Amino acid sequence: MAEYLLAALILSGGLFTFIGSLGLVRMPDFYTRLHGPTKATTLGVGSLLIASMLHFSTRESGLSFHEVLVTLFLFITAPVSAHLLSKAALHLRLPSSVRLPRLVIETEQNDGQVNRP
Amino acid sequence: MNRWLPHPFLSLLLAFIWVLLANSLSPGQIALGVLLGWLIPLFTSRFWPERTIIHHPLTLLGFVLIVCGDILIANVQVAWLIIRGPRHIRPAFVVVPLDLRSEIGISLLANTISLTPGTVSSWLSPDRRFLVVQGLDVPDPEALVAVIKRRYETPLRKVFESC
Amino acid sequence: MLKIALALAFALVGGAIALNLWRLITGPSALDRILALDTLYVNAIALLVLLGIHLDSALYFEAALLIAMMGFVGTVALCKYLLRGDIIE
Amino acid sequence: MEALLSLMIGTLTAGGVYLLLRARSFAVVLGLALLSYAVNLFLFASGRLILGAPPIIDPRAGQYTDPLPQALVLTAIVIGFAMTAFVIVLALKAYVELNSDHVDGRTDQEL
Amino acid sequence: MSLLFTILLPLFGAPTAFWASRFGRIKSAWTAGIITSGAVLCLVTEIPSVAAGQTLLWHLEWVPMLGVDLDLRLDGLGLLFALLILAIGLLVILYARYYLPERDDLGRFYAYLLFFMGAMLGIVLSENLILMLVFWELTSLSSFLLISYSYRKRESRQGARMALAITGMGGLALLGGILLLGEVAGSHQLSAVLVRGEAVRADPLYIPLLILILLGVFTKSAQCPFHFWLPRAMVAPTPVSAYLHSATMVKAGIFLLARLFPVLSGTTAWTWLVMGAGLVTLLFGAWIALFKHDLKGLLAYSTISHLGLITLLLGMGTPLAAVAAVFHVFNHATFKASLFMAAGIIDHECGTRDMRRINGLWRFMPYTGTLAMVAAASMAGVPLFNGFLSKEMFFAETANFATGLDHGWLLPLLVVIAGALAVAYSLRFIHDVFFNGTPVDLPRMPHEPPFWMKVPAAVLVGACLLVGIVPEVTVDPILRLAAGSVLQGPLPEFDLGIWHGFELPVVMSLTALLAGVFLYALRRRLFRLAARLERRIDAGILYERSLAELRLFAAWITRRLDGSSLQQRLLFLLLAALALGTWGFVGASAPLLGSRILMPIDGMSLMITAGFILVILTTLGLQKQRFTALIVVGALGLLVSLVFVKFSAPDLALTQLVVEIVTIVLLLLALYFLPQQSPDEPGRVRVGRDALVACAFGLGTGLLSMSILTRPFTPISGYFLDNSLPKGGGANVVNVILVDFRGFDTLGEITVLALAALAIHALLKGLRLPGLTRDNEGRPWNWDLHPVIMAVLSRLLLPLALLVAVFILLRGHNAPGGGFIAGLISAVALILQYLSNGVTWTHQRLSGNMLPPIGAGLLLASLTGLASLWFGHPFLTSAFIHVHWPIVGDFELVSAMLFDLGVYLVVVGATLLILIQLGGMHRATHPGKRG
Amino acid sequence: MSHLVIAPLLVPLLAGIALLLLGLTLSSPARRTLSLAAVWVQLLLAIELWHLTSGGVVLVYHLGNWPPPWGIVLVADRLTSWMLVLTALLALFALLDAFRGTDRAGCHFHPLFHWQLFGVNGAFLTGDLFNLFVFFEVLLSASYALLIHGGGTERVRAGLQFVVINLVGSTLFLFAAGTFYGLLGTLNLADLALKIAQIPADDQGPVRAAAFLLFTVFALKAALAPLHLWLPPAYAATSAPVAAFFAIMTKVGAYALLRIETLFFGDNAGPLSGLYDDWLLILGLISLVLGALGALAATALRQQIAHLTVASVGLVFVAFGVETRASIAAGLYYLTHSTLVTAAFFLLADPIARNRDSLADRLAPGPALAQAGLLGGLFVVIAILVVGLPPLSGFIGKLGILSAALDTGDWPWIFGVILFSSLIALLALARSGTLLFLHRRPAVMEGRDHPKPIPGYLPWPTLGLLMLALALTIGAGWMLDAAQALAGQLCDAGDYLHAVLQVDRP
Repeated sequence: MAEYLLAALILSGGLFTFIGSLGLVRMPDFYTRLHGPTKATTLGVGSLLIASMLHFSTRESGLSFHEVLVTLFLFITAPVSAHLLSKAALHLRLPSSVRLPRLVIETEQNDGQVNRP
Repeated sequence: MNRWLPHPFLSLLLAFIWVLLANSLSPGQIALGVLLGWLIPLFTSRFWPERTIIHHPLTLLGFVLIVCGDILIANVQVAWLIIRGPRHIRPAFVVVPLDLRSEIGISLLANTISLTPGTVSSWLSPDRRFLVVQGLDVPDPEALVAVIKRRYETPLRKVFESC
Repeated sequence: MLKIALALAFALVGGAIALNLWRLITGPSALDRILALDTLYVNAIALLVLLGIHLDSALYFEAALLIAMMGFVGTVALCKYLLRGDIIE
Repeated sequence: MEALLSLMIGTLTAGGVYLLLRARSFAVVLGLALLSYAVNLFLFASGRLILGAPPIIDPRAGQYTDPLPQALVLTAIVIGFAMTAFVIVLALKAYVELNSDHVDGRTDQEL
Repeated sequence: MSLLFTILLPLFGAPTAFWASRFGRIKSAWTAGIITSGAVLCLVTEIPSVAAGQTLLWHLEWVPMLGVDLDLRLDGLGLLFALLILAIGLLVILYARYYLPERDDLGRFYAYLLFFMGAMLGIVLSENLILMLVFWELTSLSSFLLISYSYRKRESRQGARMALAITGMGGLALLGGILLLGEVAGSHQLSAVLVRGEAVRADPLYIPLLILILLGVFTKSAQCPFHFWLPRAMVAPTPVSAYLHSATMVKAGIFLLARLFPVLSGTTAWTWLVMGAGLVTLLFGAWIALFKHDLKGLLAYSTISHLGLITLLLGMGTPLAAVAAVFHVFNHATFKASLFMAAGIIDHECGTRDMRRINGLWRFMPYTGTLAMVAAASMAGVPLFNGFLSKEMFFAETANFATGLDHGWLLPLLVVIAGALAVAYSLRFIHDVFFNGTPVDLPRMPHEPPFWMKVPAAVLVGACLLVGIVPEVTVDPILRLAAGSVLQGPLPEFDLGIWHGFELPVVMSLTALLAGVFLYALRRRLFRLAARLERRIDAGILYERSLAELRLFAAWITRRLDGSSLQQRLLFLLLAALALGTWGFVGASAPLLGSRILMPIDGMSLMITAGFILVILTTLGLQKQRFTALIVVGALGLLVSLVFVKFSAPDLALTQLVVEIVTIVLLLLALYFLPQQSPDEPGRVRVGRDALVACAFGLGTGLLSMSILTRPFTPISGYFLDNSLPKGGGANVVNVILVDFRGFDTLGEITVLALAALAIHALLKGLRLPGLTRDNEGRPWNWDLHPVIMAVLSRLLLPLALLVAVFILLRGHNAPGGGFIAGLISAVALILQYLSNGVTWTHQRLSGNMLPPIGAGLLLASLTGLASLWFGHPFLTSAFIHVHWPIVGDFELVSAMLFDLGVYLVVVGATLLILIQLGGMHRATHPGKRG
Repeated sequence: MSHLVIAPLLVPLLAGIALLLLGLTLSSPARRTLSLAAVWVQLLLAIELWHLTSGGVVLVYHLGNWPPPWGIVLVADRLTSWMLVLTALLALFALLDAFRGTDRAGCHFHPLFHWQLFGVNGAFLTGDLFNLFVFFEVLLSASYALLIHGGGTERVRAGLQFVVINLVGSTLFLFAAGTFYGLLGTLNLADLALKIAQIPADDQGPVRAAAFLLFTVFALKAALAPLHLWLPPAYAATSAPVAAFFAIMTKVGAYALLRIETLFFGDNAGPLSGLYDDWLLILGLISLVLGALGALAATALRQQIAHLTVASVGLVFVAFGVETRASIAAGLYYLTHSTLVTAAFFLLADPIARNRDSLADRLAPGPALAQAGLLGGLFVVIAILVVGLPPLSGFIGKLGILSAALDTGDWPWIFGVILFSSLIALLALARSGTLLFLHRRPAVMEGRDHPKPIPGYLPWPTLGLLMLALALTIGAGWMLDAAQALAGQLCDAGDYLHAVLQVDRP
């Protein structure tokens, strides 16, 4: 039973990881590409970590929970990089398939002076 | 609470993390964890300008669970979107007006948004009143704003700003 | 069972890495490359975890942990460079 | 597998050498970085390649990979890092002093 | 012992004379005179034993391994030369005191002169050939100083340099020759060499050593074609010329020729070389001398000619010729020194030495005129003067020598022509100067010089006369002694009488005299002819030109090799490594690959390798867009660390990962101030060439790695695996190696890190740069200095990261980790604060001075090592104990952990120092909001 | 196990640390005193070590108490102690000269200086190939910093090239070390020597390749042609005391080559014996000629000295390449001589350059020098030493090498090249000497531009070094005997192997 669960987790982890990277390649513009990796990998890596937890907890003498930490750190750091990537993209006006919000454009043009919408 | 224990919650967290790191519940490791949990905040307290107080730990726990569930669902949705290909997505930028004031609150909200399905918090206005979120597939921007405010901002305000 | 799953997962993660490298190589913008690098880091975590299970060894955990904790610093620095030029100011 | 690693080492070296021979200090620094990857891998490989046998004493483990090259590479990485840092700073200083990032301090008009 | 003093007195007296000049110029002259007299005294005490036929030897060990010892020798030849050197030296000292102008620095002059005298005495008194060479070179050097005495004149400097170059070259050749001679003869001691003449002449090395030695001799004695330095050396003050070119410097060569006469002479090679050079020089010098308008020039060329004469004599190799040579050495020294002095007086009084202007001086200075006339007559070989005697011996010997030869008449004929030329130029010296009308436009009105200025010349002229008239009484004893030691055997029968009957030599002498007068009468026509020839045959110009060519060549080759381009230097290095490595490999003709069984290739590895290579190629393709290239290189670092993971090196993987991140930050910091793009390179050929070199080099390393990996080996590392846990107290063998087995490497490594940090600190201290105000594509920078979200989360991450760092540090001994990785983690965590919160903010919370941690870390590491000395163990011996604490449980304490802590501190300190220094450079006001 | 062996490393290391930590608090005189005291201690230690080893004992120090070949060993034999004494002497005078202001021209001079000594001494003492690499890095990174100490455009430009070249050299070193380890499985020099002696024919290829990579690296450090090109600009650009101390840097390369040559490829080293000899000889001769020609072509004094350094290194290698005891002894004697004299020359070039204002050390007619007599006199003495004119040590060294070369079949070449290059060096120095001291710029002779003597300057360090050269001359017999004994120990290598591994050469 545990083995099946493990296998399923591992497989889904691998699959989500792959799909995440697939998004990186398939999506049309930078903003949409951003979604694949930052999300799919979260679950991908997450399931793999759970699998690892399960695996080592069943194998070794004691429970193994330290994989939680990887998740914890990823949850803290991954959004930061996503945010900065996105912010940089807006700053650089990378082409997007949709219109950028007026708020952003004007504020960027006015060097940080906000015009209320 | 004072000079000698600037961030009790952090200390606890660190001790807990230490035990996780060591992957062992031996008394020695716990003792070491507590020691470090006390020492490290002492050293780094200068890096924490404001003291963060968590008002409703239970709400926080609930929030974490909701987010985890959302992540799970979102991942499947996004995976499907990616597999179906770029022609079926409706990306959009959404401006979310913020009620949260504290830096930590805003940061956590932004993080949560980025972690959850198909949305990335892209941009924070200089006065920190608006958060621009980019969504991968947004049929209805208004609804997205509403969901974000209801599902994430409200609990966070409750935890960090105690209104 | 586990073996097959592992083999498949390895192939999938390997494929993911290949896709990342593709994005890294083709760009087009610098940000795309940074994104690819960032993803590469995350995929490396996946690979390490898989390897840990495969080899039944906890020795690769720290590497995964470190990537999770430090990997984004590179991305942040690179983005900051694009935003501000001077990354420490 | 050995052939693949040798291929990597060779390519890294070639890339490093090519970049070294570019006249610009930044390229030279990148070249040195590539070269140091190459030499680290080379040194590492001199202990031969074994999968899944890290040199951490474990009663269950049957064999270990050669730990000595790893220690050497570790030292080499640190030294390489220190030198990269120094050389990039020196390149920067040279750029400031000479107003050219040509490694010979020549300005573009002189080329 | 007194021999040593003879040499040392002048050598060490030189500084004294220099010092004495502080008290007035006369004092300096007196000092020099007294010192020389002292040397004379020292020598004179030894005369009786030499006169009794003894050879005095004196020995002091110096470098026995090379056969170089301080061995001195006094025999007849040495005595004759030493006496000449000292006597004429004394006279020159007296003369110079009056000759040199008031403003001149007499101290310097006398110091050089004494130094030269000492060196010259050394040559003639050396028993050890190498010691003699030592003094030989010293004469070259001191003559350089003497000739360049009036260094403000261009000719002076040039003449001195030329003399130094030519005689220096000769000296070097001589060195080679003497070494060979020593090798052949088995010793450098003259006494030993002199008796091994047979063996030396039979040795196959004889010809090379003869040539080398003769090169030395000919350059020194100004034989054709090395004669040209001598006339140019005439720019020296006349006392110098009088000394150097009569009795000393140029005679050194002759002396050596005479010295080695028993060893080297008597072969065909000797005869041809020495006689040939002598004959050519004799004729050539005499010919040129006739046409020199410069008084000293005339004397210079006549000196050359006379040196040729002596060489010719020695070249004949017959005993009697050798006697004649020695005799002529003496005679030439006396009359030439006095002639130089007379020329000096004339120059001094008239302010010029041009014979076309100096005429009819007889009226103004009859005494000087008389002296000059006597000396000149001696030079011409007029009977009753000493020159006549030796010249007649010379004629006799040439006639004798030629009798058996084919075309035997040629030699006496040429010799007589030379004699006639000598008569002609002597006549010119007298007639042109003292008679022949009136002076033309002289700078000064000439009159007789001070009395004491004439004395030296008078003494020498007196000697000429005495020897010329009563040779048996005056010169015979010393001549026999000297000739005896030249021949190293029984003396031939000879008689120094003035009149030997009306024989062939007398006929030759008379012919020469008459022809000389005739030639002089024809001089005006000959002058025109000579003027045309002169420029063509000046070897000096040839020398100057070849020297210039040599310098051009040197400059060319230096430039050619080294365009001061790093690329070129690197290319040399890489090609040298490639060529030598390949040569080494191929030279063994061993197989490329070994027999080890290899690991199978799996698909994933193949794919990653392919990706890896593509990434490298991308880096190369993108290298001009630096920022992009940097991103790609970052990915490359990650891939390398994955390789480490794959092949069981977790420690390396961790280290590589963190180092990669720090490196990216580092390069970004620097890149900000550098140009963002590389310009296009000139030349496709360059790129192609570089690519070729790169490929060759890559191929080389790849193959080398392959050839290692396919060979089995038995490393020493089994020991580490066996002893790591029981004796090193750690399960992570890599870490135990780093902090224990090879902890010394690590100590060195952190020193390197600390050094790099210090160097960067020193480099960047006080450097403030304006940054770019716009990015690569001209956009202004973003307003947001420190994005809030990043700032907050980075702060949150700091304690977590530090906790992880402590964890990694503590467990390093037993699991992957250790001080270095922990240090880098801490450093990255702290740098992240700088990145996301800014320098000002962070510096309010963290001291920016990172030197103390670096020093403390190094100190801790060294002290940990030193602690083991306390327990009587070698440096860095580790110790560990298991402590059992009540609640905590078993806890292992390893001294190596302290060492690792030291490493940690150095790494944190150094990394932060480097990054902070770089980050703090930009101090312009930032547009945008402060976070 | 005598701790004396490691003392020459600990003293500079700790002195450097102390000077770094106290650097900010101590006054400048106190720092100087501490620094000088440390060098004195090192000198005494080195002399004591020479005293201990001169009888033929080889001292071995097991670091960390691990036996060789597993642990790192320090080995002190005659050659090591000889080099240590030379280094300490040179350091002493360089440091004294630095007290004239160089040490205050930038930060961290003293720690850098001592760590450089740490690196140099370590390179001499270590008996482990990889540890040698580490010490090379220590000494190089210190030298990078010292080279640019004081700043200035030229230094930075020269520094960048120097650093990059040497980094590539270090990379090659690692390739070589990796190959050695990968084939022979050990890093200890003695152990490597044993294994090389027994190498099977099939494995000779890569080992020889590695040997030549190592040769390239050491030749680069030693500035052997055609890898000498980095030296002239680097040495010409840096400050006087640093350039003077750098005189030992090329000797580290020479030392390493000599050590490897005799230990790995010596007379009885099995199939690979004599691997380096021809190359050393040929490249030595080429360096000699190129160095001399470079000196002739030089347009500035320091450049000229740097080229002469290359020539002197070439001569040393000619001696090593002949590889007889006598030649190695003479080579070491010459090495010692040239180290001291080059240093003295660099120290002398500095006041000359400073005396000539904007002309600096360019070889062109200039103003009359203040203290022309003193400087000129020293110049002549040094020129005699450098060219190898009698009777000073340069001549004796050259003589020794020449007479040792007579034992080989190549002597005509060696004689020809050595004598020719000496002549060129003589011409070069005669030229520069005349230009610097005798040839005045006409405008200056009219007295418009009076040279100012450097206040209180007496070239004591230069004089001190020259005194050492004089001592070398007078004691040449003794020195050469010692060098001969040293060469004997080196060529045999049995003592070394036995001391380190307790085995005799098979």
